[in-house]
Order: sequence, then C-alpha cells, then structure tokens
Amino acid sequence: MKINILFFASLRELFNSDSMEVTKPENIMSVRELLDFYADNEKGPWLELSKRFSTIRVAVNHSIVDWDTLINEGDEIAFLPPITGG
Amino acid sequence: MKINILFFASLRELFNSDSMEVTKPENIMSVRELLDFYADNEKGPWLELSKRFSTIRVAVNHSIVDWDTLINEGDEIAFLPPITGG
Amino acid sequence: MVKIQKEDFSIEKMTTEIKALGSHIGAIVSFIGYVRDFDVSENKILLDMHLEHYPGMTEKVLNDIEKKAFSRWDLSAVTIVHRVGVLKSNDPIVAVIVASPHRNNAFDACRFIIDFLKTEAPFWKKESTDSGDYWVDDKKSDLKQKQSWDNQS
Amino acid sequence: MVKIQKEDFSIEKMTTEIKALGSHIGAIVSFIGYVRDFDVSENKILLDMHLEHYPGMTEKVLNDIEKKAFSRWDLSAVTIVHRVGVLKSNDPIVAVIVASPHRNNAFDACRFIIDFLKTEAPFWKKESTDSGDYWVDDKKSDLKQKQSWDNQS
Repeated sequence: MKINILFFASLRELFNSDSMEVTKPENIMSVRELLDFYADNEKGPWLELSKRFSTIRVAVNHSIVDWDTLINEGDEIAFLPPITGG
Repeated sequence: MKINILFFASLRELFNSDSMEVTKPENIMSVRELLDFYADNEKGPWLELSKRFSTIRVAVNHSIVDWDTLINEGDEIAFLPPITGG
Repeated sequence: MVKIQKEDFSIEKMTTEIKALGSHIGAIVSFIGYVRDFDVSENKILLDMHLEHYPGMTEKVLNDIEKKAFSRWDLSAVTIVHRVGVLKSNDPIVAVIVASPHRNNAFDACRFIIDFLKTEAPFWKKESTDSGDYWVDDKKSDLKQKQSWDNQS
Repeated sequence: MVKIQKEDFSIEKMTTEIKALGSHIGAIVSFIGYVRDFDVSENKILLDMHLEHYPGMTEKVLNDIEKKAFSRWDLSAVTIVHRVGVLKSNDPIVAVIVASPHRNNAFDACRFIIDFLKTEAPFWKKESTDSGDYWVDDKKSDLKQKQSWDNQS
C-alpha cells in the first residue's frame, strides 16, 4: 500500500526533504503507529520528529486528524509543525 | 444677557430657522427653564419642541448637558433631535 | 484624526496614511458603513439621503471618542471620516480605521468608536423614499450597545 | 473567496469587489495583519520573513472557516487573502474582509475568521533577525482565543 508523506517548515528542514513516497509497513494501521515504527526503525529525523510529538499535528488528505486515524491506500499524510500564519 | 439658540434637522424645519439670537429672560436660570418659558409664552414651535422633550437632547457650547445646566452670557444652546449618524 | 467631508473617501489612502503614522503596527481594523438600498423596518425603497451635522460640535465629540479609545486600549493611530450632504443608496457614509500593535485592541476600539459615534456624534439622516421623505429615528439597539461599553468601564 | 498569493493586495479593490458582490450590505469590517518590525518577546530586530504554506490544504481550511462563519452569522460576502514567500517588515501579510447587512455580524465574523486562520490554516513563518533565523513558535494566546469561539457554539 503506497502512501505519500509530506514535511513542512522546520520538519522539511529536519528531513532535508519535502516529501517521500513509501510503502506502508505490514501491521501498521494508524498514523501514530506509522510514526512510532519509523522512530524505532529509521531513527535520525524520525526519532527527532517523535520527540516533538506534543507540538506536531498530523493531516491526512488535507484535514487535521487524530493520531489514531487509520491509513488508507494513496493517503497524503502531512506532519505539521506549530501553525503561525496571519 | 445674549445667548444663541441653534436648531438642527427636524427642529430646524419645525422652526423654519437654524438659529436665533435672544436675550435671556429675567429669572430664567437653566436650559430647562428657558424651554418651559418659551413653550408657555411663545407657543407655536416651542410648544411642539416641549412636547418632544423626552426625545431631545440639549448641548451647550458643543457639549451635551443636563437640562438643569445654568445659562451663561454668550452661550450657544443647541436642541438636538435623535442622533442618527454612522 | 477626524474628517467631516462631502466627498467620497479612499480606504486604501487612509490605511496607507495611518500605517505610515504609527510605529509597531501589527493590525489595522476598519469599519465602513454604507447607505442601505432598502429600509427593512419601514418596507420602503430608499432614493437618496441627506446627512446634516452640527459643525464644530461634531469634530469635538469625535475627537473626544478617539481620546477615550486611546485611554482604554493600546492603539497606534485612529482615523474617523464621516460624509455629509446628499448620498445615494450604497454610497459609503462613514469609516473608522484603527491601528494597533495587536489585533484584539484594534477590533475592540474600532467597535467602541462606531458604537459611540452612532449615539453621541451630532449627525442626522433624512431619507427620501418611494413613499415620502422623513427624518430617521434613533435605534434603541444602538443606545443599548453604547451603554454596554459604559458598564464595562 | 480565498486567495493565496505572493503579491501585495489592494484593500480598496477587494472592498469594491465585495460591495458589488453582495446585496443589502450596510457594513464592511476589514482586518489587515502586518509583518512587525520588532520581535518584542525575543528582543530581536526583524530583517525579513519567509512564509510557507501547504498548497491545497490551506485553501480547504480557509474555505471551511468561511463556511463556518456564514453558518453562524448573517453575512453577505467574505474575502480572505494571505501572502506567501518573502516579506519585509511592515508588509501586509493577511486581510479578512467581511460584508453584512449589520455591523455586529461583520465584526464578530471578521474576528472569528482571523482567530481560526491563525490556529488552523497551515502557514509557517520563518523570521530572519539580527541574531539569526528561526521558525516562529505558535502563540498560546491565539489557541485560547480560538477555543473561546468553540465554547460559544
């Protein structure tokens, strides 16, 4: 199952990339599980993102969602650092 | 003692005049007494103004004042119908 | 700044002027009031409107309202412009422009100024409608709204 | 209407457009937000600012905020414009223009929209200051203010 992950602002700088297409790991169901999986297995920026968890919001297909939202084929998952427009 | 009386909007139409210079009658001390005096003695538009008393405000020298405000030489006394700007 | 004028005004020009005047301006809130095209309460179609004022007193009252606003909130600059003379449906009548370092102060002060202007500044509207001319009566809702500020002070 | 753009905007042009769009408009309330010249909390002088956003989601969120405002108040028309890219001190960043038959609805809705925009629309500011570049952190006061609307609904 292919999904697209986007990074903005400070997270884009952290990952040195604005997006990545990945195949959802087996047994991973929610966005929270996805973040935990990468933090455990990939370390690096994923571990750092995980540490900032309390300040980050996640959007799936352009809507901010709960962390236990389930992932579907083709989802666009965006990690959003603190919003500061206006 | 000379005073100047101004009329605006519907009161200007009522008096068919925007101002009159008058000599303050003896024994008349406050704007309320002045209005009562003219309503009793002049009748006509003064009696009508007196009837509209509850809807009218009075300004002396560009400030809205209480009806028992005392009159002084050279005062500009304006009778103001309901204010409807903005 | 207070302006009473027959001519139309430019919200862009006044905003630029006020922005240049003040320092540390983070927010500008503007209110523009227009002549309505229809008098809902009276069910009449408005043809035009004559706006009369009390020269001298109007400027004094509006300057006093500005001062009250500056004493209540942290403001950078204020402009009030009000038109007089003959106006048509949909013409702008009044603008209140308030600049402040922070938006809450700008919103509160702009609302305060227009609420006080509507009940304290000596302007009078005479409407010409399809069923005759008449002087507009004051609105009790405006008086109540002005008094709610007095109760907060 | 929602616009995300690099260019500056004209408050006059947008006000004229919105006035022409709606009917029975008695009041237009506008908010303009500017880049500050000084970061008071950090004691830093701002050189310039980079504004990043999430294309697609930004427009969706702002349209949703507009819809919420229309469902809460009697409004005639709304325009939201937000700039992105590189901005300097004192440049306008955002404008919210709300037209309504009555001023109270216009004031409430304009404030509601900017409060929600500040906390819900995916924009990010990176400031360049005389002591380095940094991503701006969110303000707890903005979050509280947004939540106060939720409690009223």
